Amino acid sequence: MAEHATHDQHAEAHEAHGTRFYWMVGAILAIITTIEVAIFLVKDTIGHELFLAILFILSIAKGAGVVMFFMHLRGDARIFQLVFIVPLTFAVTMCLGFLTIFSNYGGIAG
Amino acid sequence: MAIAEHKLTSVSPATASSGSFPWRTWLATVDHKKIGIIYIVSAFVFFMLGGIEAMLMRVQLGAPNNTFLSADVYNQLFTMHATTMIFLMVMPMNVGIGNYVVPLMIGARDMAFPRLNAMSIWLFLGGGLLLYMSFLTGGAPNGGWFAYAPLTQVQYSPTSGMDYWILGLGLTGIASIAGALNFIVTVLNMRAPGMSINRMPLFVWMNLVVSFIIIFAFPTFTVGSIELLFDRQFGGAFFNPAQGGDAMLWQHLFWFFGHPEVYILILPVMGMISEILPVFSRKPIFGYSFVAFSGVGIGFLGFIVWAHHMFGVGMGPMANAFFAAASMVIAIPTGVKIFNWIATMWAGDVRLTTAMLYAIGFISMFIIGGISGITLASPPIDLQQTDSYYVVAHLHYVLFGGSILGLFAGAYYWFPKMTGRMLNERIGKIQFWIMLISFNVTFFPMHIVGTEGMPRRIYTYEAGMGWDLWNFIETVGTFFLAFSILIFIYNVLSSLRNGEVASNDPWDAATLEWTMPSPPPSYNFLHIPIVNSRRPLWDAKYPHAAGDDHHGASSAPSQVRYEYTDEETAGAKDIHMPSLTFSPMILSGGLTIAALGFVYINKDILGLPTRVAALGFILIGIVMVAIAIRGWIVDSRKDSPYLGQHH
Amino acid sequence: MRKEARKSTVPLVVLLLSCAAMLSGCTNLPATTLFTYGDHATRILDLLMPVFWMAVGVFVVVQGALVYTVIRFRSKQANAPVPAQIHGNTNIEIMWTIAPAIILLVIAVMTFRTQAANSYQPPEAMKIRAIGHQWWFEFQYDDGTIVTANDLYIPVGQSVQIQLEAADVMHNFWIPKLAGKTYMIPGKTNYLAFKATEAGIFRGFCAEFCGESHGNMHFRVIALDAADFAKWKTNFATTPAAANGTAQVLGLTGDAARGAAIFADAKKQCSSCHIISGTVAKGKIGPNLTYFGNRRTIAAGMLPYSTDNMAKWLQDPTSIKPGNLMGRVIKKGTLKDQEIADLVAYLDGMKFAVNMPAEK
Amino acid sequence: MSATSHAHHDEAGQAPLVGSLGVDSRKLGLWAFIGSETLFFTALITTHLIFYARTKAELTASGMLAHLDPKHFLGINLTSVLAAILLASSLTMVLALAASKAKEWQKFRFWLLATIILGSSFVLGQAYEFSHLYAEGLKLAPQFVYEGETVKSLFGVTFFTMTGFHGLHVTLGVIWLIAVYFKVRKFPASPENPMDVELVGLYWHFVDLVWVGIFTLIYLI
Ligand code: HEA
Ligand code: HEA
Ligand code: HEC
Ligand code: CUA
Ligand SMILES: [Cu+2]
Repeated sequence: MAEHATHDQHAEAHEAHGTRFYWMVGAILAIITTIEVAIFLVKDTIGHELFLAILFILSIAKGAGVVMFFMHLRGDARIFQLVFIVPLTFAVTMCLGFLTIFSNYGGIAG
Repeated sequence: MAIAEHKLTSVSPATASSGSFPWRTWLATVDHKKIGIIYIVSAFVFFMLGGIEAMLMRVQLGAPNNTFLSADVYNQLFTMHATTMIFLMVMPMNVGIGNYVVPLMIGARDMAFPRLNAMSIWLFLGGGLLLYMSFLTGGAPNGGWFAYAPLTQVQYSPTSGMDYWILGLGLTGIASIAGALNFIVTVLNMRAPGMSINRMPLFVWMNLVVSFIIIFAFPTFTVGSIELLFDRQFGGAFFNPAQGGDAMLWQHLFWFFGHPEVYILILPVMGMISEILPVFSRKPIFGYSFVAFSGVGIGFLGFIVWAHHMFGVGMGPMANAFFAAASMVIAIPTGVKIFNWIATMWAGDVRLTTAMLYAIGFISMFIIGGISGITLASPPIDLQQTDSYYVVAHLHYVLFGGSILGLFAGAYYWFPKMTGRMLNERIGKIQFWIMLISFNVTFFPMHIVGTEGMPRRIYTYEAGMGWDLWNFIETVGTFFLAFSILIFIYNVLSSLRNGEVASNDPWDAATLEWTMPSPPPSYNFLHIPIVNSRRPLWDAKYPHAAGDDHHGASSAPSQVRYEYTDEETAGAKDIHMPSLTFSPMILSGGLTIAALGFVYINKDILGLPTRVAALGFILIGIVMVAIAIRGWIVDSRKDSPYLGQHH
Repeated sequence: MRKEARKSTVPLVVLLLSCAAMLSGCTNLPATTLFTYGDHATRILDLLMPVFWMAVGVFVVVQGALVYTVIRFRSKQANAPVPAQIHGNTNIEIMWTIAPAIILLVIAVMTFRTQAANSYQPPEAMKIRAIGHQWWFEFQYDDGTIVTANDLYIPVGQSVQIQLEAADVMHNFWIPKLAGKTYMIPGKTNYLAFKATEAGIFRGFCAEFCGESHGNMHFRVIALDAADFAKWKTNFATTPAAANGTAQVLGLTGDAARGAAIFADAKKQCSSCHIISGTVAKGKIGPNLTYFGNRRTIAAGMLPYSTDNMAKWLQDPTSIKPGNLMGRVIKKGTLKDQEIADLVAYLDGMKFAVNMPAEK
Repeated sequence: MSATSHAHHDEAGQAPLVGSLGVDSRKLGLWAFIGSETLFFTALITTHLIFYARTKAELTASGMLAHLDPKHFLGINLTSVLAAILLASSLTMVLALAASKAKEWQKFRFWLLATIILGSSFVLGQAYEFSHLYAEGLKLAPQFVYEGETVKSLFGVTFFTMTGFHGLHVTLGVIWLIAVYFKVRKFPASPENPMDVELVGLYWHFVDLVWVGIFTLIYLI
């Protein structure tokens, strides 16, 4: 754990992103959203698996973009990454765990 | 409490007052120590209530076919007993002691967010009062502490009890999350210079771990109970199979929270034990980092074992095998703790004070509870033991034999610091032995009757099953248990009045809280200490013995002081502490009133008037919250170095 | 010295209690899990025993180490020198991390083997549907052509597969001497397969809290030899003969034929909740009362079967079993004593001979 | 919320903004809170997915899916616009933050106002969507009506609960934005301003992030 990491370093990390950078990120995110909607509209032609795969990759990219650049998690203090990534892992565990358990409705105690 | 108050006021210029009880300085306080004491006292009151409920249950079960309680009352009692003990006793007691001790241990003047801290205590009390109001309004919750669907749906549980349960626990849940956030920030960000993460006392470590568990575990419970509220009041059907819902979903949401919850109850206590054992063995803790990281490991593993409470629901052998294996793995880090505790005492100078006896009793009883947990973690065995008194035995061995005995250890250990008076050791030891023995008399036979087929949560049983004698013994044990608690109350009250006056460091301890006067002044440290090892005070007292302390210590000695000149003490008035404020209390009150409104928002009890009144409550609540937030902002500006007036 | 003697009271108490536990474990109590008569429960017991002894081993070693340490290193003098400041030892740490892991691995492997055996559903098993109600059990054989309640008849030596369902809230199906628990869950179907190895009458419970009278929700399992079971089934499948006969109860003489008429009388409402095959009674809310005279108990184990107890039940079901649905309609005084006597004569007369085994 | 006493409370009485970990206390608290909220929304989304999968399986089995997919309710047009609005508000938010750090208060006010307006439009859009769905037959009830046919499904319940709680968060976020707007206007010289903006920004981006998840998992899949 980063002990006494100096504040100025983080501050610098923020300043490194000029407004132009934010506009660029914003534009990329907008494009991703457009692509998402576009493939949604044509999903019948590309097949369900491919559609899901693209969609997941795109939205993970989008979410990562928001978290890393708008929320500045990239380059910010390690502790922030920790308190966000750990619960995110638990959340994914929970979601996948629940979906697995509920998809296979065993009916046998053992 | 009178003496404690007197002591506090005598040393703290901020609260100097005389005459009658200074209500204002308590109700509007933002001092972590006062808030800690309010937590501790109210949790103890709830302990009595939960204990009285348990005694009533035990009287009913003392003989077969007993008619002392009706089935309905019995069901309310065990639901409220468990809810009280878990949410209104052990959790807030942990928070209370943590609140008092953690900032002192890390060399901070207060919690990171003192006003939020005040909000937590009042919200917790609001939630507790709301829960207990249900007794007066037509029936307490009666669905068991895990409120299995669909029994808790409105058609099977038509009284408002379950609504009180949902909203009462909702309030305490918000209080817990706010409190946990406060602990996280305090521990991570308010440490004195040199108090690095790997020098923090283990009690602080465990509070940090538990705070993370709280903020990650409570949300699923919140979602589950919101969904339950929607089912009961707003036309949902999340957990109602008759309308397409799923009863299993509730169980998963609940236990995803519920299992981590049991570690929320035990880990802070394990932290206390890890402080007390070294002090009374006059040795450092054995394997500091193993003990710390096993706590972290337990915290992580606790999130992947939830379905071991559901081996019988038919998830299939694969899922059960996974959760069984994960549950068993938890024995490893727990074992590491136990062995390290024993190793800490090994070759030490073990002084059997009351606090130490309780700490040893904790280990001893927890081993039994942990091992019975391992048998439960084996699904085939669990299928015989689940929902029987065997589980009741397990949970009391870990919760009473574990948490409660450990909390008594903490109480005897820190009481001098909190009140300035020593508890009577002789009475304490008598209390310990009565409690330990009667605890076993009460709960050990439950293993046996469970194995002999006695299901749990039955309000009565027929004669001739072989359960009668054991149940009678358990009931007798309960009365001795209650007696031992009365002894404790006597000890506290008489010691407050004429107990031996406590010095700064009555136990020859090692951590920072013992450098301060007992009780500490409102600003805690006159000069923030500079820490250079895991045992700053010990090293200051025993420089020669500190020599081999190369674990986590730098060569320079810690700078801790506990004697100040009058001149220096006079300088304390320049230390700025946040001012008294009622806003947190008003905010909590508003939320409580709004919650009361939500209990009745869709009830047909008196037709339209009820709903109008309920809506009125909600509106009043919202207005109070709004007013409080405004006041809060204004108050915090007063303390801001940039926006406030100068002091 | 005296203090040391006191210290040893803890293990002493524990020891005494565990001795007592062993002794009581050696008695064949009505619902104990330690004397088994079914393959499912026996396999669990066979797993429990080694796990139990391992647990005792761990307990003795760890508890022993604790007590020994405390006694050995107790402070002997007030101003003892500061002991050596030992901070840890990585090798020892690793050792006591691995040692429990090995024990747990053994437990886990044994667990998985038992799990596999106990979750196996033999395809040739006889299928019985069990439905949990607040607060009684319904049992259906042969796709619902035979329906009974609270007494589960099974053949000895043949696997049965219970299909578990619930009509209202969750219940938990438990026959300690035959098989571990499996939940009965509304909206979900569970399966439990087991085989009784000896004829006998066994206790069954609802183990999951299911509301006010959860504590009053029991059943009996009657395991009959294959021939007796076949006979029971054939008999049960035949429609009860026309009611006749009398019974002495409440100091009155009840008449079965009159009782049948009362039962069928729509105004008395029995028939709107209960089924008796071959009559107009077609209600599905309460237990099926066909051949009620063969029951071992009344109202899911509340009262032992007897004509007197039956009368008690009909006089005021609520006072016998709080919260039960029948009590909302049949209250104290709803039925006159003579009507009760007639009903008892009718219900008690509806029976056939079964070669009853002993309570086990 | 405000941290008033810090470990490094130096003698000058000037509370530094950073503590022993080298970070701002409020920011740390907010990140931890966001971590907690992640699990909150995941639990809601998971509930929805479990029941949605079930409805879909049942409708497919009964051959009704072709014209009765619950998805037909959710107009992709409106939602895409809403997603775009929220995304744009994230951009304006981060621009406001950059402006506040550069002490360009004119710009800051512009971008913060833009964020407030975009956020409010999202709330209004969602209110419109809810009333529209309600009129079409999707209610907070365990069945819905689609073109005259009643389908037993929890789709409405889980959908309204989940998006409703998201909407509530957006609403609270707008209120917080407004509060920060006025605070900065009243105390333009306070050195705490950039941090105040950063905090509300973090919360705002998180709410956007949740919508990224909901949009994909609920509206698109
Ligand atoms: C403080 C609370 C607490 C703690 C710490 C624990 C600890 C554990 N619990 Fe317990 N549990 C409860 C509180 C707690 N539990 C409660 C309240 C319930 C009931 C809820 C309800 O239904 O109302 C419950 C129920 C419960 C069940 C469900 C039973 C059922 O309803 O069917 C299970 C099943 O796996 C279980 C397992 C465990 C395990 C494996 C541990 C482990 O963490 C224990 C690990 C510790 C040890 C093993 C001892 C020390 C280790 C050694 C000395 C090393 C050597 C040991 C070995 C090699 C074995 N618990
Ligand atoms: C921390 C948790 C905790 C604690 C401390 C206790 C403490 C006790 N519990 Fe608790 N219990 C639970 C948690 C706890 N329990 C839980 C989670 C359940 C499961 C509930 C469920 O199934 O939903 C349970 C269930 C449970 C049952 C099973 C109910 C059932 O299944 O039907 C029983 C039965 O004997 C019982 C008994 C007791 C007793 C006798 C005590 C005693 O140790 C209490 C001792 C304390 C006192 C006696 C208080 C002192 C009071 C006085 C001194 C009175 C005098 C004072 C005045 C008059 C002012 N408990
Ligand atoms: C409102 C529905 C209802 C009505 C009307 C009703 N019963 Fe019942 N009856 C029940 C239910 C439900 C039970 C199961 C109670 C329990 O065990 O929890 C029951 C149980 C019984 C039992 C015991 C069954 C067993 O398996 O042990 C008998 C006998 C009985 N009823 C007879 C009658 C007679 C005779 C009448 C009419 C006078 C009657 N009932 C009217 C619902 C009803
Ligand atoms: Cu049915 Cu308990
Ligand atoms: Cu658990």
